[in-house]
Amino acid sequence: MKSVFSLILLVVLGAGVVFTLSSIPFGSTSSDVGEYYIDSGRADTGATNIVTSVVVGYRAFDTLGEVTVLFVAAIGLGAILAAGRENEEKKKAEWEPASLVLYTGCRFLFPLILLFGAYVFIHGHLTPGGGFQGGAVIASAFLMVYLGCRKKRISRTWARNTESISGLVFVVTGLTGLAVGGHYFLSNFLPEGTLNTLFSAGIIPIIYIAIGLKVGSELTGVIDDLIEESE
Amino acid sequence: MTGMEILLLVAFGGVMLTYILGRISSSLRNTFAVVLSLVLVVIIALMYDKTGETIFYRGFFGIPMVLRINSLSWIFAMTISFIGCLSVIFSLDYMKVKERTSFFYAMLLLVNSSMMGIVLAGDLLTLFIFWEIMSWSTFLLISYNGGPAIAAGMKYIVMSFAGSMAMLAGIISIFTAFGTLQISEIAAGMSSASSGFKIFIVIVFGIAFGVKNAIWPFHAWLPQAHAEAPSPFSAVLSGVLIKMGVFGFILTMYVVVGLGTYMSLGGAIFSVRSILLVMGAITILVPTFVALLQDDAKKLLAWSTIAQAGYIMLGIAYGTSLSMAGGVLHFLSHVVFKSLLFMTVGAVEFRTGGIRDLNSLGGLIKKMPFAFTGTLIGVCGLIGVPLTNGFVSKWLIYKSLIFGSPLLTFVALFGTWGTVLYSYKLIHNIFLGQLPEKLKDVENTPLSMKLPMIILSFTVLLFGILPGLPLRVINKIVVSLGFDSLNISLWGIVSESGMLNMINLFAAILAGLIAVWLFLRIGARTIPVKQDDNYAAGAAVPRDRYNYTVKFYDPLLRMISPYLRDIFDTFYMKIADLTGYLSNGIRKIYTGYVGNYVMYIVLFISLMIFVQMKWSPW
Amino acid sequence: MVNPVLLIAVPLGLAFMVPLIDSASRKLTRFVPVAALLFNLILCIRLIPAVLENPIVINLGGFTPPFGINLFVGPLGLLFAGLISLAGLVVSIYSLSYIKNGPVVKYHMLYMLLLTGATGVVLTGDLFNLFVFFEILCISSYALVAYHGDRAGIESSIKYLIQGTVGSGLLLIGIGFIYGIFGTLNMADIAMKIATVEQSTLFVPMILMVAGLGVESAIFPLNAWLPDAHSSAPSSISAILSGIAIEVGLYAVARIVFTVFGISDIYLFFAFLGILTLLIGEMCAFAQSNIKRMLAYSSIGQIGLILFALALATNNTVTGGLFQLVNHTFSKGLLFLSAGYMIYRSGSMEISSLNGMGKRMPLTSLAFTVGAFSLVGLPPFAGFPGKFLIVSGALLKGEMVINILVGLVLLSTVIEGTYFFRVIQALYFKDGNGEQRKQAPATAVTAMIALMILIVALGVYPKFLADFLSSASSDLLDKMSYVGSVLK
Amino acid sequence: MSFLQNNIYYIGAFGLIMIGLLTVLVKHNLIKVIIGLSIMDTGINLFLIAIGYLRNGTAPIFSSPEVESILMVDPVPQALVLTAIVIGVAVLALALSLAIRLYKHFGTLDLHKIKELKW
Repeated sequence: MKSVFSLILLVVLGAGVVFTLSSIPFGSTSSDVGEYYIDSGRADTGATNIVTSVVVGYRAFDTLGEVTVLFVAAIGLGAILAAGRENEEKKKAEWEPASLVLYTGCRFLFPLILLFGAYVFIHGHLTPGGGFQGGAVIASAFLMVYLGCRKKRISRTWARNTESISGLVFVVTGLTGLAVGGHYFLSNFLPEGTLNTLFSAGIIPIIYIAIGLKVGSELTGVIDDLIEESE
Repeated sequence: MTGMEILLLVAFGGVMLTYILGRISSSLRNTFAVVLSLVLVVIIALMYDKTGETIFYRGFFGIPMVLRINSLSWIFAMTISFIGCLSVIFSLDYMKVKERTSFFYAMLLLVNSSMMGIVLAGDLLTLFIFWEIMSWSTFLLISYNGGPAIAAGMKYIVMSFAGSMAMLAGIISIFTAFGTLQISEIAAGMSSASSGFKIFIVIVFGIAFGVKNAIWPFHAWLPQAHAEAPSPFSAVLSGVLIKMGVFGFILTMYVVVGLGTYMSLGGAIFSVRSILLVMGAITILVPTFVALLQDDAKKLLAWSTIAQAGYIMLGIAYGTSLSMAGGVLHFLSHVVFKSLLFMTVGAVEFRTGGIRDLNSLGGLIKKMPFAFTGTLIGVCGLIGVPLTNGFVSKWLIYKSLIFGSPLLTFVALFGTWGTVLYSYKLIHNIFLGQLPEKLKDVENTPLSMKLPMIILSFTVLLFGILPGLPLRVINKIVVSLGFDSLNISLWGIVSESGMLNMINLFAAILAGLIAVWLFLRIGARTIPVKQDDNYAAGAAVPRDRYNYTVKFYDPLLRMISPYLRDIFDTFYMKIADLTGYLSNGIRKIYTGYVGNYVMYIVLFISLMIFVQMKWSPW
Repeated sequence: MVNPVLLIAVPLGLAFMVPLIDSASRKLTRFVPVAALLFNLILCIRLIPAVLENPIVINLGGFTPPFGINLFVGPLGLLFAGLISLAGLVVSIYSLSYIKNGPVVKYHMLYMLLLTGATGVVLTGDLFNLFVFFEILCISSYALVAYHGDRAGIESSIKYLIQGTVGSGLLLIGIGFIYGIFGTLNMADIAMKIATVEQSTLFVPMILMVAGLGVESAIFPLNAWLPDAHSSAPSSISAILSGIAIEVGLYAVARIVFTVFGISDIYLFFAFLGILTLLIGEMCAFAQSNIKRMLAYSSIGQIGLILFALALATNNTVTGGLFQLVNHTFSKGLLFLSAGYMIYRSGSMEISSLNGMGKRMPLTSLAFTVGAFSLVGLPPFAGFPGKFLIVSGALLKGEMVINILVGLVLLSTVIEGTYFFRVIQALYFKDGNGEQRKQAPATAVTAMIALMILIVALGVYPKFLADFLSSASSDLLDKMSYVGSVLK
Repeated sequence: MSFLQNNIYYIGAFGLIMIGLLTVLVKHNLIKVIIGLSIMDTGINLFLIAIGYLRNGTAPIFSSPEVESILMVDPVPQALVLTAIVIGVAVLALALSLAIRLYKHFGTLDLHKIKELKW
C-alpha cells in the first residue's frame, strides 16, 4: 500500500522531470561558461586539464568548501564515535595475525600505491586526476595496510597535523593571493609557466598537493576511527 | 522636558530603583516605594488643569510617540497615583510575611507607571505599548500567590492578550489607513472613513477594552483574578486597572470615532450604541446575582466589580452629558469604595491568616472596628446610600436614563437591590454575628492598613457630600468630548431632569440622625441579651457551631442559581480544551518514523508538480 | 577597505589550525571560536558604512562573474553575517563552560565550521557554491546534534541526516536543471537570463530547489526533523540551529525565490505556506510538555511568520520579517541558553520539573522570561517592533486575503503567548523542590545578559536597526540592482 | 525507440534517483536507507554529467597542443560532480558512524522501532 503510494508520487515527480528535461536536450548542450573555460582556461590558469582549471582555478572557492565538507565529516565522525566510546570499557579484541604472504604483499605494495597517489595529485593540472583522487588512492594504501597487516596503525597526531597543515596551506595560499596577487582571494599569484609542464599553472599544483595530503590523511583518519570502533 | 516626561521617567526609574534597593534592604525599599508613590501623586496634582501635547520619542521607526495631558487623562492619572500610593502603604504590613517582596513592589509600581503611561498617551502606539506592559506585569502579580492563582493568571493573560491582539489589529489598520497614530489627528481622518471601517474599529477596540473592563461576555477572567491576587493589588486591579477599559471606551467612542458618529453608527436596531447599552445592562444584572452566590469574600467583591462596571458602561454608552458625567463619576466612586472594600477584606484576610470564606468568619466587629467602619462606609457607597459618593453617581445615571430608556433604569435599579443583598451578606458575615472560636485572638488592623482605609472612607463621604469637587473636573471632560456643559455647584448639579443638592440632603439627613439619636438617647435603654440563651432552644451546641451565617439567602439562591450558570466561562474553557485537543491531534503528524518524513518531502514536491501540470496556475 | 572574504577565510583557517593549537596548549582551544567570531563581528561592523553605500562584490580568484565565483556583500548578506557572528560569539562564550564532556576540541571545530558554512551561504553569489556551504552547515549540524552520543541525540541526528540528504539531493537536481537550462551558475547571471525561458519550464527546478532548501529552513511539510534535532542537541547547539541555521535556510529560499527567479506569481503561495507553518508550529508547541521540544516547535512557528512576512514582498513586510528574524535569533537563542542550564540543574526536560526555578536560578529564569516575552511580541522587547512592522506592512497591502492571514497571525500569537506564559508561571509561581539557590557559571550568565541587553535595546530603540534592515530588504527585493552590481 | 536512445543517460540517472528515493521511502532498515541515499547521490552525479555531455565529445584536457577544443564536453558539470562525490562520501561516512552508534543504543536498525522521538 505504502509502496504503491510512494510509486505514484515518484511517477508524478518523474513526469515533472521529463517535462523539464524536454527543454534540455541531451548531448548537445553548450553553455557559455563552459565554452569560455575551454577557450581561455589555459591562458587564465595555465592548466591543460580544464576540469582542474575549473576546480582549482575558476571555482577554487567551491573546492575550499568541499575540502571543508570532508573535514567536517571526518571530525563529526570522530566526535560521534568518541562520544559513545567514552562510557564503555576498552576491551581489546585479539586479532588473528595476517598470513606472511599477505603481510609481505601489503608492505611491498604500500609505497607504490602512495607513490601513485602522489603522482595523481601532483599532476592534477596536466592529466585526469587531482587532489581528491590522489588523496583517495593514498587512503586506500592505508586501508590496505590496515586490512592486510592488521596490527599496523598510523599515528593519529601525525595524521591530524598533516591534515591541519595542508588545510592551512590552502587557506594561506588563498590569503597570500589576497595580499599580493591582484588582491583577490585565491588569485593565481605565481607565474603560470609553460603549458604541459609540471611546474606550471601557478598555485594549482600547490593547492592540489595540499588537498591530496589533506584528503589522504582525512580518509585515513576516518578509516582508522571506524576500525577502532570495530575492535 | 515637560512634566509628563518627568513623571514617566520618575515612575519607571523608580520601579527599577525599588527592585535594586530591595536587594540591599527591605526597609529602605519600603520607604522609597512610599515616597515615590507620594511624589507621583504630587507631580500629577501639580499638572491640574493643564493641557498639552509633546512628542517624547521618535526612536520607534520614526513614528512620533506623543504624550498629552487633558482633563480626562488628569483625572485618570490622579486616581491611579492616588490608589497606587494607598495600596503601597497598605502593602507595608500585608506583604511582611510573604517572600519575594521586592518583586511584588517593583511589579506593583510598574503596573501603576504603565497605567499612567496609558492615560497620558497621546497616540495609539504609546497607548498600546504601555497597555501591554500593564498586561504582563499584571499577569505576574495575579499569579504571585501560586496555587489557584496560577489558573487565574493564565485565564487573565490569555483573554487579555487576545484583546490586545485585537487592539493591535485595530491600531495598525488605523495606521495604514491614515498614516498617523496621533489621537488628535486620527479623529480628523475618522470622520471621512467608511462606516464599515468605523464599526470594525469599534469592534476590535471594544473587545480589547471590554476584556479589560470585564464587560459581559468578556468578564470570565475577572472573578478568579481578583480573588487570587494579593489584596493590595486586588484594590488596584478592581479600582483602577479595569478602569483602563473605561478610559479606552471613552477614547474610542468619543475621541477617535467622535460623538456625532458614535450616536448614529450602525443600523436602526442594532446600532453600536444600543448593543453597548444592552451589554452594560446584562453586565449589571447577571453578575449582581452571581455575587450573591459567592462564599468567598474577594470573589463576591470581584463579581460586584463586574456589576459596577456595567453601571459605568451604561453611563458612558448612553451618550448624554448627564450620563457621561454619571459614568465618569461612578468610575471615581467605584475606585474609591471598591478599593476600600478590598483593603478591608484584605485586612481581615491578613489578620485571620488568609480566611476569605464568608461562612467561617463572623463577629469581627469588636476585634477590628476600623475595618468594620471602613467596610460599612464602603458598602454604603456601593449601594448608593445618600451622603456617599455612590449615591451621587448612581443618581446621575438614573436621572439620565429614566426618560430615555425606562427599561434600562429598571435594570439598574434592580441591580441595586441585588447589591443591597450581597453587601449585607458581606458585612454581616464578616463583622456581625458570632465570633468563631478560632478567631478569638485576632488583632486589630495594623496602622499601615488603617491609614489608607481612613483616607478612602473620608473620600467616600467627601465626594458624597460635596459632589461638586469631582464634578467640576468631570464637566471639563464632558465638554471636551463634545457634550453640553453641565450646571454644577459645589453641592450638586442642576439638570433638565431634576436637580441634586447635597447640602439640603445633608442637612435633612443630619437633622434626621440627630433626631433619632436624641430619641434613642432619651427613650429606651437597651438591655443586652445573651444570644446563646435562645439560640438552640436550650440544647447544648458546641460553641463553634454558633455561627448562624452559613448559607446566607439559601432559598433565594436555590431559586435563582440554575439561571446563573456562566455560559461564557464554560464557552471559553471549551475553546481552550478544543485548542488543546486539536493541537494534540496535529502534532501526531510527526510520527517518529523517518520514512514518513521523507514521504512528506516527496509528497510536497509531487503535489506541487501535479497541481502545476494539471492546472498550470503558474 | 577590509575584504569580506576574510569573514569566511579566517574562521576556516582557524578551524584547520585547531589541531595544531590543541597540541600546543589544551586550554587555548576553547577560545579559538570566541576569537574567530569576535574578529568576524568587528569586521562586519567595519564593513557597514561601505556596504550601505554600495554592495561589495568580491570576485574570487580574480575571475569576473559569471566565470568565477563571486561574493555578494549587500546589506542583507552583511546583516546575516553580522547576526551569525554576534549570536555565534555569544553562544561560544556560553559554550566555554557548558561543554565540558566529550570530544571538546571537535565540538569547537565543528561549531566554528557550522558558522563558517552559514556565513558562506549568506555571502556567496554562486548557486553551486551556496550548495557547498549549505552542506558544510548541514553536515556539521548533523554531527553536533549527536554530540553527546546519547540515545535521543543519535536518533534525531540520523533522522535529520536522512531528511537533510534527501533535501540536498533535491537541491542539487534543481541546480543541475538550472545549469542545463541557463548554462551558468552565477545567481545574477541566471536572474538576468530568467526572462528568456518559458516560466513553466522553470517550475520544476524551482520547486526542487525550494523543497531542498525548505528542508533546512523548516517550511511546513518539510520540517519533521526540526523538533527532534533541536530538542536533542546540546542547548548551545539548539540555540545556534534555531537562531542561525534555519534562518540561513530561509535566506537561501528567499534569495532564490526573489532574486534568482523573481516571479511574483508564486509569492502568495509562500505566504499561505508561511501561515500554515506558523499555525502548525504554534499548535504543536502548545501541546508539548517537554520544554526544548516546545521551543523547537515554536521555532517552526516563528519561521512561518518570517516566511509570511518575506513572501508579501513589500519593503515594509520584508523589513518586518527581517526584524522578526533578528529578534528570533536573539530571543530563541536566549531561551535555549537559559533552558539549557535549567535542564542541567533539574535533570529533566519536562516543564513540570522547572517548577520554582525562579528561586533556584533567578537570573537564568529572568533570561528565559525576557526571551519568552520578546518572542511573543510584548513591548518593550524586540519582538514588538518586528510584529508591528509585519502586521502594518501586511495590512498596507489592503487585500482581503492578506487581512485574513494577518488575523491568523494574531491568533497564533495568542496561542504562542499561552504556552510561554504557562512556562513562566511554572518558573516563578509553582513550588519546586527546595533545592539550593545556585546560579549558572559566569560565562553563561555573561552570554545571557548580553542577549538580554540586545533584546531590550532593540525593543526600545528599533530605529537603530530598522534603517539598515530597510536597505537589506531592498537588497532582497531589487533584483535589477543585484544583477547590475554583480555583472557590471 | 529513438527517444530511449537519445535520452538514455537521463533515463538512467533519474532511474537511479527514483530507485534511491523509493528505497528511502519504503525500506525500514537503516543500512538500506543509507544505501538508498547513496544510490540517489550516484543518480544525481550521473545526471549532472549527462547535462554537460556533448555527443561524441572528448575530455576537456589539452594533453598536447594540437588537441582541438571543438568537441570537448562542458567541464563545469565535471567539476561539480567532483565536489558532489566528495560531499556524498562525507555524508555517507557520517551516516554510517551514526548507524553504528544507533545500533549500540537500540540494538536494532529497524527504523520502525526507533521512534522514541515523536509528536
